[in-house]
Amino acid sequence: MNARKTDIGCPDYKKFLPPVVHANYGKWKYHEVLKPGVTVHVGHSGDKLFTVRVGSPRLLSVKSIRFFCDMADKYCEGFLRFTSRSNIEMLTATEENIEPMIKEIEAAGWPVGGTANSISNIIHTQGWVHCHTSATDASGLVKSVMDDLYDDFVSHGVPGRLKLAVACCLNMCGAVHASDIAILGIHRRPPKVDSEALTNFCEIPTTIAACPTGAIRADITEDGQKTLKINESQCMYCGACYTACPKLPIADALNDGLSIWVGGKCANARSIPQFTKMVVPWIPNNPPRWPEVVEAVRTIVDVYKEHGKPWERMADMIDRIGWARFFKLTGFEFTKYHIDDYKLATKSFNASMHLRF
Amino acid sequence: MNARKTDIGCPDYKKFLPPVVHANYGKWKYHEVLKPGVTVHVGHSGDKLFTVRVGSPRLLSVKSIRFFCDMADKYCEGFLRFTSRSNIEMLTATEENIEPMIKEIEAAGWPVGGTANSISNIIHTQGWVHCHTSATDASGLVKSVMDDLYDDFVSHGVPGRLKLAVACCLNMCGAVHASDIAILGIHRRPPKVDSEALTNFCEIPTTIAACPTGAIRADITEDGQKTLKINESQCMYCGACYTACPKLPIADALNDGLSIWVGGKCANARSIPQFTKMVVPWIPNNPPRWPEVVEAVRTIVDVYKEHGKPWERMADMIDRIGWARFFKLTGFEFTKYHIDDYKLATKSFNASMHLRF
Amino acid sequence: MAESETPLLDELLKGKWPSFIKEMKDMADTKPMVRDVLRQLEQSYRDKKTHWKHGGIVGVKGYGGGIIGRYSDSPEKFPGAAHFHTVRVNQPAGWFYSSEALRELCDIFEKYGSGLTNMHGSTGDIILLGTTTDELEPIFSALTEKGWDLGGSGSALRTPSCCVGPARCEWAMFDCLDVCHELTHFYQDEIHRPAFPYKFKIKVSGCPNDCVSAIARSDFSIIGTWKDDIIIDQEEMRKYHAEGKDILRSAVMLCPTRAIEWDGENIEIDNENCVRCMQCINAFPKGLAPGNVRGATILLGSKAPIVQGALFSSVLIPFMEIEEGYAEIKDVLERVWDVWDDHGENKERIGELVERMGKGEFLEQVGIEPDVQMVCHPRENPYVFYDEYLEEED
Amino acid sequence: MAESETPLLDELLKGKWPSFIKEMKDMADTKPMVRDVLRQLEQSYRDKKTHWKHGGIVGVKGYGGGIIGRYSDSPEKFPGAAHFHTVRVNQPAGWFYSSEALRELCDIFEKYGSGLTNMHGSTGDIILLGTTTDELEPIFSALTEKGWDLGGSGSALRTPSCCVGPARCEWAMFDCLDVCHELTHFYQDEIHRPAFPYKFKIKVSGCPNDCVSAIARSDFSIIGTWKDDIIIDQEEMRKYHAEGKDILRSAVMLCPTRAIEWDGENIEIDNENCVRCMQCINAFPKGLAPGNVRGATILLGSKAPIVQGALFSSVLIPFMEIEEGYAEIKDVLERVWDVWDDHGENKERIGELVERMGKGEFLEQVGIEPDVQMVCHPRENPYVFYDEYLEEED
Ligand code: SRM
Ligand code: SRM
Ligand code: SRM
Ligand code: SRM
Ligand code: SF4
Ligand code: SF4
Ligand code: SF4
Ligand code: SF4
Ligand code: SF4
Ligand code: SF4
Ligand code: SF4
Ligand code: SF4
Repeated sequence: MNARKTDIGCPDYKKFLPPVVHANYGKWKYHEVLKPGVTVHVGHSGDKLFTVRVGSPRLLSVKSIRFFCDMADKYCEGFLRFTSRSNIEMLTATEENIEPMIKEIEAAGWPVGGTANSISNIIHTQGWVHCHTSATDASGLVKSVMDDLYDDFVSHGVPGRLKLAVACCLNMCGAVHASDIAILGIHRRPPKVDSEALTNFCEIPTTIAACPTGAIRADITEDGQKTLKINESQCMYCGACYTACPKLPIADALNDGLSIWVGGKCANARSIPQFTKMVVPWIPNNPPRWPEVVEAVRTIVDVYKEHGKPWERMADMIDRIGWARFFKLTGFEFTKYHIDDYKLATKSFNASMHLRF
Repeated sequence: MNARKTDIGCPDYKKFLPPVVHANYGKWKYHEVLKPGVTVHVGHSGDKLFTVRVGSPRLLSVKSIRFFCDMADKYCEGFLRFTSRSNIEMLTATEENIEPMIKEIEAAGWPVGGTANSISNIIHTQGWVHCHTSATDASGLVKSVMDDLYDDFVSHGVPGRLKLAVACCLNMCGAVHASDIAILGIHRRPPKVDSEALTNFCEIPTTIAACPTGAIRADITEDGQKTLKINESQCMYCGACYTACPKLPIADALNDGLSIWVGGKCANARSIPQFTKMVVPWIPNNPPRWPEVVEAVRTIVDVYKEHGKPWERMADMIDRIGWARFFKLTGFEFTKYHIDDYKLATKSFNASMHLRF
Repeated sequence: MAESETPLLDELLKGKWPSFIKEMKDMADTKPMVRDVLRQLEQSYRDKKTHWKHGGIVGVKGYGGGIIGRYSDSPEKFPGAAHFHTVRVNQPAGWFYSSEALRELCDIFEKYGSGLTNMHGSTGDIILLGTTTDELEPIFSALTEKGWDLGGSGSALRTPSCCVGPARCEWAMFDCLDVCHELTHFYQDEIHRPAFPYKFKIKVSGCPNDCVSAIARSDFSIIGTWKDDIIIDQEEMRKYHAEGKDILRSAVMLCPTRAIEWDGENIEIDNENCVRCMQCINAFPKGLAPGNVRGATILLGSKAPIVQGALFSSVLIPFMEIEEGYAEIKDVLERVWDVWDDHGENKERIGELVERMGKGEFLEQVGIEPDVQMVCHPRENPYVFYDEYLEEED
Repeated sequence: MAESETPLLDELLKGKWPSFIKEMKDMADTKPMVRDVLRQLEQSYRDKKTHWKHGGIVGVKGYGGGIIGRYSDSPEKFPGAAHFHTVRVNQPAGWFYSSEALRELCDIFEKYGSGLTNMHGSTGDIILLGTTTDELEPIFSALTEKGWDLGGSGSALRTPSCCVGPARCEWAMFDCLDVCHELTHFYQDEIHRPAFPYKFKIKVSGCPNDCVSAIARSDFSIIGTWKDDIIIDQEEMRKYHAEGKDILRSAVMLCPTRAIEWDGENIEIDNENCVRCMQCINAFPKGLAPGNVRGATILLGSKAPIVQGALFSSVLIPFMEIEEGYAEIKDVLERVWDVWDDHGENKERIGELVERMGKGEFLEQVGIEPDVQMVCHPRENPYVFYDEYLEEED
């Protein structure tokens, strides 16, 4: 091998820790949230680390990143970090820096918030910006929803933490399957079979095997070409066949759209982690601002604000008030599509007399 | 048709109701348990109905039944009933009759009890007394266990209701799948194939189809006869093939035995109905008195008595103290066989950080 | 019968609990068939193995069920046990009897069979434990003569059963005895002539305490509940309190949805969050009672584990008012049977069909509107099968 | 870039939340490729359809991953978007940066690509959103030059990630940054050269709050916990109480096992029943703290729903002390990989293998003793597959 470097791994995080972190590493005593977006962590030493959390669209140009580098240099001894929800965190040991820094950041159009009982940033994915299987655009949805929820990002107005996620297809790159509220792009029409030169692009047996419901079988076109046939009533639009074979396009402008989900969580606080549950099976794609989706999310947030008790996550609240009441309060319709009919469906049936009237 | 009567259905229950029941039918106000085995129901009218509950082996000779008829005639205006757990209930409106009746019944060797927080009768099945698929004897087990638990039948010494069941094979005729404590007869060796004249007794395709794990396939004997072959590693001894084909006997003295289960319930009080869970995978058959089984049940009852809180059923107690502690307290060993690997197994995995140390 | 013939079984004569061996021995003196059955049972206790064979098909004329055929695997050794068939006699609703009727039954059983019974079988029938093929028609005549009929077996409607309900319980939300009786009579043909894909059981409990385990042991479970508020008698609650009953630990803290508040003087219930579990009412029957708008929930599909795993029944109709004649129950029942007839496979219980078909689809087939109370929660996976999609021209 | 070219996208410049369109437009002036990507995106907004094609295989020499190939389906219309590959750069543990290092990254991204990023991708990588095939080798050289390397993609170990942990959190039970860093470095080959049946993710959270969603989004989840008693500072609890904090409603009543008592003066915890959920500690960080015997739980198998349904990780090792060098973690990890290698099918995640194989059997294969904490409850069905049975001669 030549001098070409490989397998060097990521840089050492220790290089990137601010001095106060170095000094108090592993020796923090407690924290307090001072106001929306601003927390202080206090070390056993008495040292304080102030964090200012800034909302981000996640898709950042180098221009914006450089802006935050400037802020870090000016107020944070040159250090900053990002959160697991793609927010930016400015870290400083100097209390006096907080207000001027916030002022400057806000003046540049960036929101400060996302801590404690606020609605933090939305975990999301590529969508039409970069992915080939997307049923919707993730970034556009996030922008539309966050514009509407902006006030809840910059204040502490929800009963507990409220975690949102968006994914643009059933692959659910991200957090959709375990979020308080999730928006999921779905296809809703079986793939079309583009028989032309299909065998050049796709392996027939692999594609057949890719379908979890066994909906695909081999076929012959009128002019004697090998092709595939999809039994449409067996298809639930997962797109697994399209991933295996590009000649089975599944995107369909009329039928692609969004589903809305609630009640997932990852934290173990109080209740164990929960999967998210489908509450609105389908809303058509309506770019650029998806008003129906924004409205549905708003409805859910409002119900949560009104009925959630302190510390309750969405799942905890619904567990207490019951799904029947949740559907009543949101006005969402309950249909046969809400009833699980996949592999573990039985476990979701109400096999009890616990009923609310 | 001739005068032969058919399809007359069961007799009218109204004929069999004591007068006080007729008078207060559907108009009871409340009840009280006066002492173990004796309850009073009070009507809105003020009328009282006293019930004396008597333990029964369920397998009753006409001689015993006639004895209870005598008692009914003497003390209960000629009426009595049986419970859903095969106990006998003597019904009287006359409070003074209670004590003499109890005295006479007890003198004849019958226990009075089984109400409220006692251990009631054990729901059970046929076993070697009458069934061809039994892996054990139900009645003998029940007798052995109830002899040991006798004091808990005639007193109110357990924290909540404690419902036991026995079944002699996986068909679970009765209540094993939803009982506080259950004893289940199991086979533990794949059926032997009795090739001789198998095709006279069994339909090969039906038998193959009967196996839920696909362990059976068609085969040919050395002398060219059609027969069946069982892939032993795929067999979990359900006996479904034996039900379809008597030439696949599954009973095996060395390997048949008992498993012990806990934590099932049907009532909706507090928690929803629960399936029973396996805690001892296998105890060999040890007739006539199955001391190891009696001991295991006793162990569980003792833990429940010591750790259960008022109203808690077994399931509720274990939910509170955790399975780890249950195994520790009982001393039962936890093995890989306790971990579900059937269709819905995933839902039984601990997918959380809720742990007790 | 000489003790020495059954030394192992004789061990089971000891101990305080009433002995089934004693019951059998009591009949053995007059019934040689019982003696042989005992000797065969002793053999089983020695061998640790049953000595009964697969049942053959036996029965009474015109009926496809009600008798379980049973034969010894060693008739040469135990000739009296060669045939030992079970006769299932349909019990009266609620298992109430007059001594007169019971005595008549005893006489019949003693005359035509072993004189041994199970009072009762797990499904609810009176069981005559043991008779021979020859005696089947005579016993059937004798039974019907006295007003008794057979219960179900095979791929038929099985004998319905119910809790004691309004006959002796303050919590019966409807007349479960009458429902049980009426369904038994209305569906005599379904009970006696197996025509279903597999067995089908009905059990009726007056309230969610479910004293006949309907939710666990019947394909079609009818269980009482109520819709309006729990009725509170504050005075009685204060009396309980004064008597030292712990309202906090027996109700407040055990309420699954924490819907109860008790301040030492008054109890308050958030009825919107009450899930009708019965706990507080069970604990304080004088102070609390189910509301006045009473009816039943219909649940579908419970069964033992063979072979896909045990199922509990799950909600099919969250609330139904129970009206005399029970037309609505019958209507639902028949619609369920129709779908089962059309789609059920051989030996597929209705709960298994719902699983295979999907509950949403099943509801559509059976003509019942989906209701969120039918599930614990909406689906957790995105795999929806839509009936149709939009096309360009739409 | 003329506004008129993207009227729909321009709608997304409005509103208070920072706009990704603004970010893109900011680069479009200097980067024609971004302009075409925007035009293509506008087209998608009009068509309600993606205009990206299946990715082809592109990469850098010697690596099997780290680059996601992406091509326009209309390169003639959007020539700048013809290639628009993603470069996944392995983030530093905990997503800490110096401004200096970030600026270096920015310079590289601007020089060799679109200048657009995701900070960060869902797996945790720094993502350079868009470059051409030609620029891949140059950008890789520039990155490694400055100390950066690529993250994972394909059937490889994916870039591990971790919560902020000991760097800024009082609840980190072990050094999750160091664990994350060490595993990343120790398994460089597994990250860069896909050799697994399918993707494999590791996430590390310092405590059960799980701020990186390890339990939901990683095949191998390492989550901190403690074994001994919760440390109580009664004085601080009384202060909270004095300040009007509701200890009853924020801890006592929310404790999942009701293990807490508070009498207005003292808090008492039944540690035997505490399930380490963190609620009480979260609510009262000054008064309550995790115990001193700290370590981690290893959980296995979470993933998104494709195609058997989503899985959470479930307990594999209930408690492990975390010792420098992390030999025990590595040992378990490698044993898991070995079993997966031997038994995993193509595109079968480890959680799916455990499901298919049975957890009991998997434990035996991987050499870990079964522990009751691995399950919510023992099996509910009687279908045990025994390894062996007794034979006459035994
Ligand atoms: C910065 C971050 C970790 C990181 O490495 O980046 C973080 C930091 C903290 N988390 Fe978190 N959590 C972070 C993502 C998460 C996630 C993952 C996610 O959001 O996708 C979870 C699990 C999500 C879930 O359950 O679905 C998470 C579940 C918690 C919880 C449990 C909440 C609950 O009640 O369910 C706590 C406890 C609490 O709220 O006091 C917590 C507490 C905290 C504390 C208070 C810990 C501490 O003492 O410093 C920090 C928050 C200050 C504040 O008020 O926001 N953190 N926290 C992440 C910030 C994301 C953001 O920008 O909003
Ligand atoms: C007689 C009987 C009904 C019948 O039609 O035969 C019956 C009668 C009563 N049951 Fe029951 N239950 C009867 C079987 C059941 C069953 C079924 C079973 O045992 O297999 C159950 C459900 C079992 C389960 O959950 O696995 C059952 C669950 C209850 C409950 C709920 C208990 C709980 O807390 O989980 C109550 C409420 C209570 O205990 O106050 C109850 C309450 C009652 C009351 C107090 C109702 C009343 O007001 O009269 C009656 C009992 C007096 C007493 O103290 O025993 N009954 N009860 C059954 C007696 C069986 C026996 O001989 O022991
Ligand atoms: C007699 C009785 C047990 C008892 O001692 O009480 C009984 C006895 C038999 N049952 Fe049962 N079952 C009896 C109640 C039950 C119950 C409980 C219930 O009805 O509440 C169940 C569980 C609930 C259910 O239906 O799932 C039950 C689930 C089974 C099964 C499993 C069915 C399933 O789908 O899981 C079988 C196997 C079969 O049908 O092939 C079965 C089969 C049998 C057979 C016919 C054996 C066979 O495979 O041919 C047994 C005949 C024994 C004999 O020689 O007398 N028996 N069987 C019960 C009927 C008495 C009566 O009519 O009152
Ligand atoms: C870039 C990223 C989304 C993002 O915007 O952040 C992403 C993007 C893709 N993911 Fe993902 N996944 C990304 C994190 C995830 C996550 C979340 C996580 O890692 O925490 C998941 C859910 C957790 C999991 O692993 O199950 C995830 C579950 C999937 C799946 C479903 C896998 C499964 O077994 O269920 C697929 C489908 C596949 O592998 O064929 C997939 C496939 C894909 C592909 C490669 C599409 C494909 O089928 O070829 C996407 C490329 C998009 C593009 O053009 O850039 N992606 N993917 C994330 C990686 C960035 C990074 O390295 O930091
Ligand atoms: S969720 Fe689907 S469409 Fe979105 S980035 Fe992931 S694979 Fe692509
Ligand atoms: S989309 Fe999914 S279900 Fe439909 S045919 Fe393709 S692989 Fe099968
Ligand atoms: S449980 Fe099995 S052995 Fe016992 S009676 Fe039922 S079918 Fe027969
Ligand atoms: S006993 Fe059950 S699992 Fe075993 S071969 Fe027979 S049918 Fe199959
Ligand atoms: S089920 Fe309800 S109504 Fe019927 S006996 Fe039991 S408690 Fe009474
Ligand atoms: S019936 Fe049950 S749920 Fe309703 S208030 Fe009483 S205890 Fe609570
Ligand atoms: S997971 Fe625990 S240790 Fe890590 S940041 Fe969150 S609260 Fe702190
Ligand atoms: S950590 Fe959770 S389980 Fe433990 S005492 Fe606190 S609230 Fe209860």
